[in-house]
Amino acid sequence: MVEYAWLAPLLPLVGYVFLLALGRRAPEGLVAGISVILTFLSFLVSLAVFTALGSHPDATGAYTFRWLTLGTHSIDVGFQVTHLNALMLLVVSAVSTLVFLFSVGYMHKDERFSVFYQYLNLFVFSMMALVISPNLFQLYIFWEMVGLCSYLLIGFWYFKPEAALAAKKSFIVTRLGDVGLFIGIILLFLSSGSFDYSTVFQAATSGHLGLPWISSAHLTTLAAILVFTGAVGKSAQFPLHIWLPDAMEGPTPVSALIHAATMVAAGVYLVARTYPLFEASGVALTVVAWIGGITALLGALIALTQRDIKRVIAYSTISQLGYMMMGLGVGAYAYGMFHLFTHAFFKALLFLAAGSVIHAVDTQDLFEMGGLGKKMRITQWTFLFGALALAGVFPWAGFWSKDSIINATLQSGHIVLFWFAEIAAFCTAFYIFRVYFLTFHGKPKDEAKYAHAHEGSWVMTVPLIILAIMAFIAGFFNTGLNNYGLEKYLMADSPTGLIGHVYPDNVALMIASVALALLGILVAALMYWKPVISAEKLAQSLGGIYRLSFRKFYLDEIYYRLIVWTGKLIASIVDFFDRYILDAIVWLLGRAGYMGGVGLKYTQTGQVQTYSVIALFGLMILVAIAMFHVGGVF
Amino acid sequence: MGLAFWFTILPLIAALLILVLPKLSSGVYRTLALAGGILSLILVLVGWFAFDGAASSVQLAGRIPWFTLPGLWHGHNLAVGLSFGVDGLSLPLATMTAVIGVLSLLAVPRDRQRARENYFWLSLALTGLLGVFTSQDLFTFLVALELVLFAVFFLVYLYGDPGHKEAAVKFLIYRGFSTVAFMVALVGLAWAAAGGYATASANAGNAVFTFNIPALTATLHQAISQWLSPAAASALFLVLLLGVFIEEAFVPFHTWLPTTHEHADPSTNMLIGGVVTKTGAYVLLRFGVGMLPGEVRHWGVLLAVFGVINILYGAFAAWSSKDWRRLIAYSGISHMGLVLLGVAALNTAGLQGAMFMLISSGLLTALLFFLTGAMKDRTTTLTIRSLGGLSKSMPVLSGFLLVAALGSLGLPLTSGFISEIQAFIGGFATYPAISFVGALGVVLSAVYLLYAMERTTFGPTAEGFLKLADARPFEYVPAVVLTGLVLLVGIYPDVIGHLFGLSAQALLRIGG
Amino acid sequence: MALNSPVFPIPTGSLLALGALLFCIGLFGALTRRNLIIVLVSIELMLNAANINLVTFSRLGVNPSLAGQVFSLFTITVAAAEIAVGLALLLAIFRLRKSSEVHDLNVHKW
Amino acid sequence: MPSAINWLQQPYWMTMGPLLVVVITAFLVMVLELIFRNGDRRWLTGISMLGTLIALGVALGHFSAQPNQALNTVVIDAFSSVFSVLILITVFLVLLFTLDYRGSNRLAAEHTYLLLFATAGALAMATSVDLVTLYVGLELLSISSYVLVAVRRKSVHSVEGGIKYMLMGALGSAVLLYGMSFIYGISGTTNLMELSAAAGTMFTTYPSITVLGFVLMLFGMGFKLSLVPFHMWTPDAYAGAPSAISSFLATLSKTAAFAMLLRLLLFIFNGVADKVFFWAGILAAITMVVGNFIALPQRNMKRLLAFSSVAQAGYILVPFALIGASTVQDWPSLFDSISFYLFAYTFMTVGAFAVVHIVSEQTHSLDSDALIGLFQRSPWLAVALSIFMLSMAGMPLTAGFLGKFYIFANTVQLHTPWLGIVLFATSVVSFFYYLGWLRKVFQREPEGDLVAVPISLPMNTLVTLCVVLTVVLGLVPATLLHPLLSAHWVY
Repeated sequence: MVEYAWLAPLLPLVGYVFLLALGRRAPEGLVAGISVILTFLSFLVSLAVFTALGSHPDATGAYTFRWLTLGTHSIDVGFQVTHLNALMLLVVSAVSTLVFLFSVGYMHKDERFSVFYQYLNLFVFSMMALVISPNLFQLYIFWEMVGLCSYLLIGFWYFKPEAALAAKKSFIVTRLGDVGLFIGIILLFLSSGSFDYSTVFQAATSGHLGLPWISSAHLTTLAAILVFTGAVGKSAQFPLHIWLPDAMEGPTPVSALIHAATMVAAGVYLVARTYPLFEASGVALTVVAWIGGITALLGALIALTQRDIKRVIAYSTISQLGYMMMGLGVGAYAYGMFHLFTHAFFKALLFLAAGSVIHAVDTQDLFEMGGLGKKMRITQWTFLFGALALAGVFPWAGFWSKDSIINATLQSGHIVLFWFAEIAAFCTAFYIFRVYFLTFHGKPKDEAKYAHAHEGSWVMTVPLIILAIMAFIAGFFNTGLNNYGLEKYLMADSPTGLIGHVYPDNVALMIASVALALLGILVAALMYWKPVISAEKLAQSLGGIYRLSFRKFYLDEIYYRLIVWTGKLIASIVDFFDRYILDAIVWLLGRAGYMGGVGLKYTQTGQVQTYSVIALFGLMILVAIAMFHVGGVF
Repeated sequence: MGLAFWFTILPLIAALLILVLPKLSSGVYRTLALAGGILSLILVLVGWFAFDGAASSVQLAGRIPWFTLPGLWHGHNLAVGLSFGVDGLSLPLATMTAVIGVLSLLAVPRDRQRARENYFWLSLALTGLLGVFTSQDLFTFLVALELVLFAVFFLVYLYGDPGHKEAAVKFLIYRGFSTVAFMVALVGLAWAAAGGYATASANAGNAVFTFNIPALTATLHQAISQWLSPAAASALFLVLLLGVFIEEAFVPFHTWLPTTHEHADPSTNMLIGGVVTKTGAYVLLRFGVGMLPGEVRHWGVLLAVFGVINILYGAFAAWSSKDWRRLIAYSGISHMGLVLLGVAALNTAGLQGAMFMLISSGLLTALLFFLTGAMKDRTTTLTIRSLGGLSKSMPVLSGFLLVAALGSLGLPLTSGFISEIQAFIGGFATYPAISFVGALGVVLSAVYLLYAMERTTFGPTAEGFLKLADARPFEYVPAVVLTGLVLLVGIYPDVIGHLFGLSAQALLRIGG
Repeated sequence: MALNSPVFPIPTGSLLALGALLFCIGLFGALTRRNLIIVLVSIELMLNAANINLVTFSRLGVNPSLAGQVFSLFTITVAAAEIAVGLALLLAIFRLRKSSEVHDLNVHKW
Repeated sequence: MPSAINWLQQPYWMTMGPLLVVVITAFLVMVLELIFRNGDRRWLTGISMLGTLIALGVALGHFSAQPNQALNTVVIDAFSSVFSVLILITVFLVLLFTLDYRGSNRLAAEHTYLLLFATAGALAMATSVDLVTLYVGLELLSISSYVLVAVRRKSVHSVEGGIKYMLMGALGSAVLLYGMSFIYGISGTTNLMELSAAAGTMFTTYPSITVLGFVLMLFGMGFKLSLVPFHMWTPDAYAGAPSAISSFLATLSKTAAFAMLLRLLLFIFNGVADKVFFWAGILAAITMVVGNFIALPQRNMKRLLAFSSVAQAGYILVPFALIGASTVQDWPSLFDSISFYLFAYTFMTVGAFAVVHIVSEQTHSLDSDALIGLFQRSPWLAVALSIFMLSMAGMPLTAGFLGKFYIFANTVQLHTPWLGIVLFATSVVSFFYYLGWLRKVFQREPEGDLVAVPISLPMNTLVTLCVVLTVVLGLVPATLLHPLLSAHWVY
């Protein structure tokens, strides 16, 4: 079965081409039908591959053919299915199938409905191709392609200036990271002579990664960090996280699929895929861990105070991705991926639920909602499931994965990061339930909106329910109950059967974090459900901190001043130089020539004797020089 | 008689017909010019099948003796022939030239005033450009260069926005000087191969005075190894380099390019941006790397530094340019900087990247100029600030524009990316530090292109633009063809990759 | 080159000097005099300077020969023709401009 | 009477053939002109053209002839044949040109035989190897051309041009003669062949006198060739003379002067080449630079052509400067480049003057604005003018480019590339004014106020001939180069 894995990405591509052929005005039913069916098929393929790989774990070869010859080397493309890849395939295809279904309702009556599905199909294709690519080169290609799709989908409502800006911002900010990745893979290619993972890892672990100008150890660290910058950009890690919140300008299903479940996870996937490289250089791992930890905390803190429902969830995504990075950084390879797995479901769920809310009341401002619980039962309950999972309450999915990461952080002795994680965990519980209460409980703030609020059609509710179920059970894939199946499955990638470290469950810690989560929920309840504590008063009492969180630590402003502004300055300087210095010099030269001509012209006085005198001077000079030349007169 | 001869000469025949025919309706001239162009394009494509991709030698070659310059090189006679042929480097370039040539003929508006001259000069320029890439004889090569110079001058001079006449003169004088530099350097090289500029002790044993380029290449390497004085070699190379810098619009000799593009007619711009700005780099590859590899290595750092300067300068200038055409011009300059970096690297990847970049930049620039031209027909302006929301009224054109922009910012699966990464692989292999700086250009290109896109196709649509018509049927042809080629090269680069690879290795082998 | 011959007491040098003197006088006149006629005459002087040289050389030259004298005969004739044309042109311009000043030849300039 | 017979069979009749034919025609025309005083007398021109053609035939015959000489004075060698042919072709074209002057702007009838006498002088300069004949030939040419310039007795412009030309020319020839006298003095002969034998010793014994002689003669030639700084009469004379005569001055008299200069250099001074030819190089450079820059701001068409002819003379002088660096086996290529460029230059210059003449006749203005909209008024003339201009500017596939390239190749192979660089760099400058004309020619004008340009049959023939020759020399240079290749140059 594994050798047919290429079908998984191919099917969405077929869908894309087909829709492209159908044109922009194709009927919604047809478009949606084709897309959903094809993605579902590719989900089945992925499932088959996943299980097939489980049964005989050694079938993880690469299937490639030559793409371009570079001197003595050749660049190949093809596909390779490791256990990691198989897992990603499964997640991607599953979530996308559900999102495709959901979008049928959400994008209903949008004039570019077909285009929307074209982009989505293209995205799913690129994402899957990225996941199963056998070498860094192909990975980079589809890395950029998913970036493109994200750009297109964020800017889907192109007529909204915010959307246009957000799209541009997302592309450029991620591009900043991609340059790192770009240079990184070039350096790896030059030093190891190939883009293939195996060859690179070989060279890295055996210390043959040197170049004339740099030693192997340093190059490994350098390359690893460069590759990581790519992940930082894509996974919206600090300091390149600023694009993700703005990306919420796109349609909500897009946020669910691309900016929660799949594409933003690509960064985590990349680090996991190139894990041997990071392991070969301790420094790089530490960097990953710290960046992850900081991001987790930062995201959670900012999420506390946002008013826009999607932005809250976006920041929570950032923070959760931080958890994953931290997990990988502290060596908990399996746990990081485990969290990626669970997070994909409950975060997609949260977004879709939020989407269904927005669809109902078409506002995103939390403080214009409220009391929607009565009108939208299913949405409410599913959202609650998602929230509990995110908050990490036993036995929901998030609990298992997040807790194992925190556990690993503690065990591996990163105390500071451990506290970051715990604080973040508390905040997480608080902010998500803040959203929950503000949306579904209390009194409706805006009667008009409340009036026409209603539950969406089955196409929207069914995915919610399925995801809710997943959000509940996904955690059990890696518990004692199934003898830690997932991590074993993932570990099968390495011959030694161990990548990074795994740690035994730590019951005390589990209880502690659940308590922490419940505390967070309680606080949220007291502030927004049964208002015992007034949120406003609290905000005023710790004004500075509140504003800091509300204004996202002013990072956007700082970046604008620091980077954009300098760039524009240089640009205008160059422009000035170009127009008023270089071009002016050229112009002057031309002018000078012409003026010389004019000057000469006025030697033609019309006086024949002047002519003769000038001629005679010429003669004199000639004679003089000639005489001197032949040495003296007579 | 070689195929190369015919597809080079066909547009010229068309041009002569246009010249001698009595006054007719412009349609006739259009048909003639197109016939010439398309026929030569067909022959080029036939050439792809006749061409043996496994050999890096000159093929499809043919030579008609033209005349003899008596008594040059101490009483010997220098035979000059109409000698054309293609190798792995020039075949793709010739193909690109033919394609863009035909498309720019198509892009000439049907209601053009004085269509006759337009088609005449355009066909002449086409022959010249094909000749530049296919000449196997120095004299024909120089003739072709001069033809391009004059033909394009008239194209810019006769058609365009206010200010195009001054731009034309600027173009003429600049490129005139570069042509002179080439003439000096190339004839100098021929002379050096004939035993000129010999060091005192050396004996130019088997020196012959020939203008035949392959023979010249061969003898030159003897010359360099045996008798040519290093000082003379450096001097010749520097003169050649000066020519390349002016011809290729490298900073600081670039100011003619934005001026010309800003004022010239779209069809002319397609030709200039697509092909005319590639001849210089071709000269650098064919005569610089091919004949004086030692010098290229010796001046490598200089080349690489200038390459990076061009990348960044072009990018920043593009960022701050107010007009689409200026922006495209500067992004072209930025691309060509990458070519310089690749050549300076002097390894397979670098050269191959440079060659790819010639094709890629050619196609993309032509596409961009075509699309912006089509937009200008409707919006009557290309000032970026005054545009906006064009996706609403012309989704198709905007879509193509987006593809073109993404291509030239080096998005994978477009030709831009494959050129970029190869050039950088080459660059990092030889000059890591310099290339690190150059890599900044990858971000900057995204910045300025997406900025322009955001201002053009995204955002709310201005009242005036709501009713504008989208692409007309005949406008699909150039857009689709060029986009198709960009994607083809991007998705399966080996179509030209194996040719370029062989040529690059051949050049390097010569370099030793 | 002081090359004295026993027959003629006059040294060649002085003859050449005479020629040079005449030449310079003629040149000076041609360049400075206002009146066309004088200018023409000065040009005659220069031609005659050349003649003196020729004749001198034909008698006292390095290897004397008649060619010089023949040459000078030709020169005289040519000079005559030149002057004839010159005067004709002078008359023509005088008719048109009522002046024979060199300065008045200023229709063509720049 | 046998003695008479073999007197008639002397080879020198054949040797001096072209010269004699021209002279006889000239006298014939003069006599006829005296007899038939009235009516349209253009048939005289016809006769002259016939004579020219016969002479041309004879001269062409010389190509095949073995080099020989008559009376130690006149020689046949490739050198003389080539230049005679060129001179005769030129005068034929000029005569064709003069046919256009009729009716009100008829030229005084003398111009016909004056042209022929001038041609005779030119032929003498090209063929004779004796200082005396060279000088007489030069004077014959000059004096006739003084009169020709002033041929419009009633026009101040014409007469003033004539006088200026005359004064400068006389000055020049006086100095030239003075220089010749020195050369004669230290060699004791006027025959070039003996001189060339004596040249070596001459220079070793009296270096400075030889060089002085050379410089003085160069000065004299410089006037005829209008090299900078001896060029200043050129625009005035050209602007003053009727266009036909201007074209005559620009082409024929320069050709002859170049022939004479080359002759003198080769026979007398080639022994001291490296000492003296350098100055020719300097002169050439100055001439190219000044000639091209001074032409930039010109608006008067004929003055501009005058300056352009100055610049072109500079180009042609380059190979002369190269003789110094050359060995005998390089000479053929130098001669070829000189003569090829002279041919090309003749055709494009005469053609350009012809077009300018037609246009100015119609618009009664010599300002280059008269060209505006020419393409609409007369496409054929416009195209022709463009071809001449592009050829002068050095556009490929025209004669001018190949000529320049050939000269350039010579500079490179003879180790004076700087001259070649100056040549091409200045010709880039010249683009500006040559193409400046074309800009006016192709400028669009409102259809209303446009009158088609009338063009007489002779002019049409002339322009066509020039166009054809310019293009043919550009496209198929072999037509001229290969005969040159087969010619054996040195006597």
